[in-house]
Amino acid sequence: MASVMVKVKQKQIAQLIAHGKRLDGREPNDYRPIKIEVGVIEKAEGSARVKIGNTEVLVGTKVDVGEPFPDTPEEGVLTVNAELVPLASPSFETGPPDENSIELARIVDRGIRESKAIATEELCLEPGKKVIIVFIDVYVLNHDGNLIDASALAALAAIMNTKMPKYEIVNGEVKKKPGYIPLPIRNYPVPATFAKINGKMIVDPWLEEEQVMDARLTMTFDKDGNICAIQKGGIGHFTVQQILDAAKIGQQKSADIRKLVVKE
Amino acid sequence: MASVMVKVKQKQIAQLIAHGKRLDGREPNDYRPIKIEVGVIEKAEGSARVKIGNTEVLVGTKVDVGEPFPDTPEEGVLTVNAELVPLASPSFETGPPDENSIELARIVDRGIRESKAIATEELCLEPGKKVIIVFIDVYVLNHDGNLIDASALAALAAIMNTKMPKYEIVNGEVKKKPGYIPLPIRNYPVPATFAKINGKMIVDPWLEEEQVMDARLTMTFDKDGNICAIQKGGIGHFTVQQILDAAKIGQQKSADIRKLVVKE
Amino acid sequence: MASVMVKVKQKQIAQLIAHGKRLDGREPNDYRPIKIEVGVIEKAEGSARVKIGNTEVLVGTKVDVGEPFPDTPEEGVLTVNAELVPLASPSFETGPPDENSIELARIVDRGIRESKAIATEELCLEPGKKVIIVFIDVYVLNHDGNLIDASALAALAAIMNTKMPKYEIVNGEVKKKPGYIPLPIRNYPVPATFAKINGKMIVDPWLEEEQVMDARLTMTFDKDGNICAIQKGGIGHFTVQQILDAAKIGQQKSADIRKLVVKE
Amino acid sequence: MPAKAQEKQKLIDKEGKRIDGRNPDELRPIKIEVGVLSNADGSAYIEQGKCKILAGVYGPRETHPKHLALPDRALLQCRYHMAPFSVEERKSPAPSRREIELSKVIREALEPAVFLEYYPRTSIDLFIEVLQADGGTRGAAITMASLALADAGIPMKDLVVACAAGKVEGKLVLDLSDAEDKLGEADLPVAYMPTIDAVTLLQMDGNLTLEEFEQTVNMALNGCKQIYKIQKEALKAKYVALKEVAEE
Amino acid sequence: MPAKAQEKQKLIDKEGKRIDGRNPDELRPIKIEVGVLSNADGSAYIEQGKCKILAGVYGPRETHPKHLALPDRALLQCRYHMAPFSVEERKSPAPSRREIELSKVIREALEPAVFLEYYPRTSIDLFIEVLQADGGTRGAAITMASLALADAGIPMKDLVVACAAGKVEGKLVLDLSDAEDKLGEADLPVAYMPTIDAVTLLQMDGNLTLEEFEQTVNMALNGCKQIYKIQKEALKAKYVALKEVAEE
Amino acid sequence: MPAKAQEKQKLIDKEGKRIDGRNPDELRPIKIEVGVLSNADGSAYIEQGKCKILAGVYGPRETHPKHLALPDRALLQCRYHMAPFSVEERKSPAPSRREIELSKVIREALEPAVFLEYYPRTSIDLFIEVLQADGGTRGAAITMASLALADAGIPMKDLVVACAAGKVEGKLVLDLSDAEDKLGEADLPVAYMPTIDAVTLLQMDGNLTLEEFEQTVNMALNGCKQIYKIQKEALKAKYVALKEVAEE
Repeated sequence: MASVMVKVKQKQIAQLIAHGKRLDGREPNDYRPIKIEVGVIEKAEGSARVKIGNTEVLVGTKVDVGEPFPDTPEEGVLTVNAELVPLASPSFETGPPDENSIELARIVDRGIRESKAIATEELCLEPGKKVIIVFIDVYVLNHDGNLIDASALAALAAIMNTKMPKYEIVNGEVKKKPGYIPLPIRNYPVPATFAKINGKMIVDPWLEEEQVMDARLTMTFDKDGNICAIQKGGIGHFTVQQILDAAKIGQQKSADIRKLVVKE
Repeated sequence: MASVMVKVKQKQIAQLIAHGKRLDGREPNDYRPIKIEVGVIEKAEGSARVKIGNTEVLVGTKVDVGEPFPDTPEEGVLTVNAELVPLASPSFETGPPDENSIELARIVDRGIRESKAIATEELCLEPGKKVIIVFIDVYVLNHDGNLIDASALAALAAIMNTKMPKYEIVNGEVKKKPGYIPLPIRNYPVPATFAKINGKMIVDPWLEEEQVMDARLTMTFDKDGNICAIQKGGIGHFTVQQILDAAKIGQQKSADIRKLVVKE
Repeated sequence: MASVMVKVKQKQIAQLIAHGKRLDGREPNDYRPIKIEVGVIEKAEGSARVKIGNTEVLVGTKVDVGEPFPDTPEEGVLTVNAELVPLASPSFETGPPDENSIELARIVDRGIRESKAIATEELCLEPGKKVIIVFIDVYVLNHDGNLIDASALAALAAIMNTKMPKYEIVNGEVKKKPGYIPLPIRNYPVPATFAKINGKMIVDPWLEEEQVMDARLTMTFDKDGNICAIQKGGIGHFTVQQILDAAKIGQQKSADIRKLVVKE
Repeated sequence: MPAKAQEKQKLIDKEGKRIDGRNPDELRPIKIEVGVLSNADGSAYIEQGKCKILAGVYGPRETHPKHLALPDRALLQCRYHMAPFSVEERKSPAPSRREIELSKVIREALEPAVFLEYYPRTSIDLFIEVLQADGGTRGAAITMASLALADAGIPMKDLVVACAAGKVEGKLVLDLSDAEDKLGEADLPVAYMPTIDAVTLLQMDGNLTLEEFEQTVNMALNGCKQIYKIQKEALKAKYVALKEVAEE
Repeated sequence: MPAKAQEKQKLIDKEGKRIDGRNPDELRPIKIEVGVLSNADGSAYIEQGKCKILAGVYGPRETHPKHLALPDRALLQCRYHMAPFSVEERKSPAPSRREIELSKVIREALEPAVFLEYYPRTSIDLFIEVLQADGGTRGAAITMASLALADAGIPMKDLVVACAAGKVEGKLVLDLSDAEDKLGEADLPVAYMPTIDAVTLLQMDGNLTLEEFEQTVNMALNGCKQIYKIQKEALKAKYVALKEVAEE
Repeated sequence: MPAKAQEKQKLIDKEGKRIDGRNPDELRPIKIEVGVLSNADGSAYIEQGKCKILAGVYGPRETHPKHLALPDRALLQCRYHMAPFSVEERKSPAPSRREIELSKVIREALEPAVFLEYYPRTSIDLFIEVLQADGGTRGAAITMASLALADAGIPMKDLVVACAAGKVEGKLVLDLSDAEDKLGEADLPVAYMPTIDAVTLLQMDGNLTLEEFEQTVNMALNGCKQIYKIQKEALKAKYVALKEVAEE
């Protein structure tokens, strides 16, 4: 019975979208309400909780000192990890990260890395030996669709909220000096995610829409409106025109959302 | 059929205990015979085999040099690991440690650590850099109930039996000097474990009793009769009075058993 | 139906072998055609692809610098790993190495190690601290029987093909100098593998023969015709005489095959 | 920080006040919310001192994997898990031995309260996420988790409430903070069902005489009774809110 | 190598030629073979620049483990895996996060082409082994994997072909090599079914204006169309060879 | 210890005696007990030199997981495992590659002896625990494990007995100790069923001419025959003891 009701609802969602309407009353290019709180975890160096509708993501950052990668000896290290914790959805399971959480982490990582949001070259303490490592942990608390945008937004807000200790090298050993400084932030990447349902494109799909979508497209834009990362997902396809149209709409959406985080 | 016989036996155990009797003829506060042998594994730095009735546990210790924990830079490291090897019981499986072996290891660890049985501050070779690590490996060879007491007793006997190399630091490198010295032992923690069956408390449950018990309570006492660690287990509960009574009985039992290990 | 046909074929193989014949027309002591190509992976320090009939194995080597084992502080490190990648056979699965791939890697390792094929004492850069590590990765691409001989032969060809950087120690740090030198190769171990089917011994079993064999025997011979490693496999047994006979035949087969790799 | 430096810090001042200003028998501020997640069948959130913990309950639902299903009652599963950013040094997301032990003792603290026999062959899955850790996470987790179970409509004999007491610089104190737990002489967490005098969790680390032990247990039970009131209010608040929504 | 030293290396010379001598819109040499493994139901091998990649397909076959089987269509499984010796620094055989992500996006690039509904409850298992890595492995892998699927007799709407374009030293270029990928400003791989105008994979790393983005997508699609011809020839070659064998 | 220092140590003295005083063809002292564990269906314990090894057998019992069950015979499973404290440097409890290989070859050494076809669909599980390792653990393990199988009442064609021989400082010797195994020139373990002339395990590390090989195999077989007597006595002792208990 449940499954019949689900199918009826799914058909309804698809039919509405064919007419440019959505089950929750939104227009195709409308986001759900977005709420951002920062500094919610005092023990983290930075943190932010983002809600997009009922989707809720908490991001915490930790700062530590470690070794650089051999091919970038003068740059700090950025590590993004995502956990789809099982209280967030009946479909999430315990265990090591699956392909969905790994893909989510890598999309968030790519937006920050490719836009050069964190000036990693300022996080070197001793070239080839000691650099600052920034851990960005994405914790999904409630899954109601569009985890990518919520996670990337929370990650951006969390790194902007991050304060790191002042370090110095004394006789080859790393010491903390008194006081904290903000992470050096140079760019503000914000993604916009589209779903294709019944041949039409909508932004910010919620869970019920994700369950009927053919394919998903996330484009991340930097503060100048340039594209810095893209990820297509899902088992359907897009036409070339749909992609080019999405880029234009995404650029605008991303600019609107960026204003919620970056106050001028 | 087997299962019916099991149920009959379980009922019998529970009924006897209601009358202050036990299937194997013991009084509620009697332990099974305890047998302790030390030095049974020559390649280990220390070892002991303990039998409580048919329950048999072998503990071996190894001593090595490594790094201290960052928050205790001037103390040696104590590591307790327990393996419920599958020859010991049809219910034990191969694979990484499960919650039962982890709990067992942590109870043994807690007794030794909280009573300060090993003077870890004497195991520092170079503050923050090199300390002595003591590995205590609990190997359960036959499971006939009350693994906690058998394991903790074997661990105590094994650390008392442990001889460690003499180390010195020469030009920043650790060298072994000739000869061995005993581990610095300062206390002698001994647990007493209770089972609650049919509303009554008994000590040292054997396997058949564990299979019908509601809950388990382990109290570890140090050489002065003070409590240094407690662990409740099982899906039942205790009344407050049962706990306070158990503490008094446990203190006495623990003192009696300690005499088997600590000869004065 | 398939299973019935398989059984008919298996019976046929066994009956033919009882009469000294094989389903593919070979004599009991004939190998299938062997084809060896080296240098097939430019990014590897050495590589070789070996085909024995339809069995195909690719071996690549990588050279790196690391720490020696504590008990051989003046010797380089040799590491052999084998992957039965799932495109090679419907019976291979993804996941960590199973007992078959571990056994395969250890047989290949043993032949190279026990014959002292690589002069590991020439791979020491700084005793106890820095030595050269040689990784030999066996990649099985198509499984049509006798993986051991194909893998060991490919490994031998690959180490003979390996060029390693020239290293030097400057102020305690390892530096690469310009140019490459060959790995120091001192011996040429080549195995010969037998299968026992229906009481008879054959060499180089192909897949259909492996599926009916009782037991497997691999003997590895060095360049002087001495035995340097043996491994019996399978759930059957050999008589003592079968083993002694196999040693004589294996010595000859191994010498013949060695000529395909070691050109004089 | 080396042990020596730490010893200089006084945890209890001359007036008997603790470093956070509390009296020895005073709880940390507690804030509980019930029904905070939209997907879980039941959920709750607690802040106790700096502890911030969230729990979600799914079930009774089909047991997965099936062979774990019990013929005569529901399977209660519990995962206690800490966010990587919840502690000073980043914690690896893989479950630590401590988390595995706590998952077990928390499950065993809650199991005596739940009428599992009502739902044979099903599974009730409790997920506890520590977003920020402080002293007493296991107690706060139990207090809050029993509300999440209630919020999921799981019938229970009583709410389970938990609280620790312990010894710090020779004084018995209630509801230890992180510093008191680490530097103090004993920490004794208790979980309790007040209406049926049932202790469902009891652990201890440290050193107590038999007499001190009895006093500490009683102090912890007093803490439990205070928190029990807060628990009930939080549950009531949720249903009052629901009622208001329904009547609007 | 530190970033500064790298910047000195010019990737595009004054005549607009790339370091390997190619023009901006020129593909690397491509060699494809179909049906190269005797055990797999379908297989293919590609060399594109220094990329050397092999794929095998098993299926449709029984799904293992069974509970993964889908009632209405085949389960397409894909593992993208790199040999330890395929890259400069030896890669551990355990799957990396990158390999797990690529397995997913490659599967999602191929899935739109396959008539999975023809084989309910079965599994089609695609194993991609990168024997040597260079820029553009995911594209080469998709191009070749769709041939391995065809070789296994799996019915498809169209072959899927893939190619990347990107930006290097301010110039848009086709089919990036390793150095161009690492040191360039953008890399944009596209997978495409030419006969039905379907983009089935789209990713990007780097920085492009909206205008550049459109040009880069079109350049990549042009690359796809060229490779599509090579794909079809490789498939034809296999079946001509088979026919010759049959007629001998 | 560096190789050079080791070479100075003479393993065989002028009189042809080995470092532990044995003659070249002399076994280490062997002590075997059968039926030492109360839970296992069969068990045995061996001390051979410094080797101390314990085995337990469970079965024939239900196969777990079920899909491993074989329709026409029992599944023989074997785990060879070393205690962390059994060797000089503490061994991690996780199974090493060596332990996985030995589990396989030991199983294949015992399997030819067991009438597995009597117990289709069941599992016979053999657990070998090395409490202290010395040279020749695999041989001692097989010798003792076949007694544990017999103690469990599993019907067998013959007991399997195992022993190694090898070459040390140019001399052929029987039953190598740890030092002889590590510093010698060859180690050749053999497992054997004497009454049916069946070699069920054969491995070798080192360097032997064909002539030496034949001599070493024969020396190992002689060792096997001696140990076979000890095996039978140990089995008899168990049943005499049982008989005495029964008659008391």
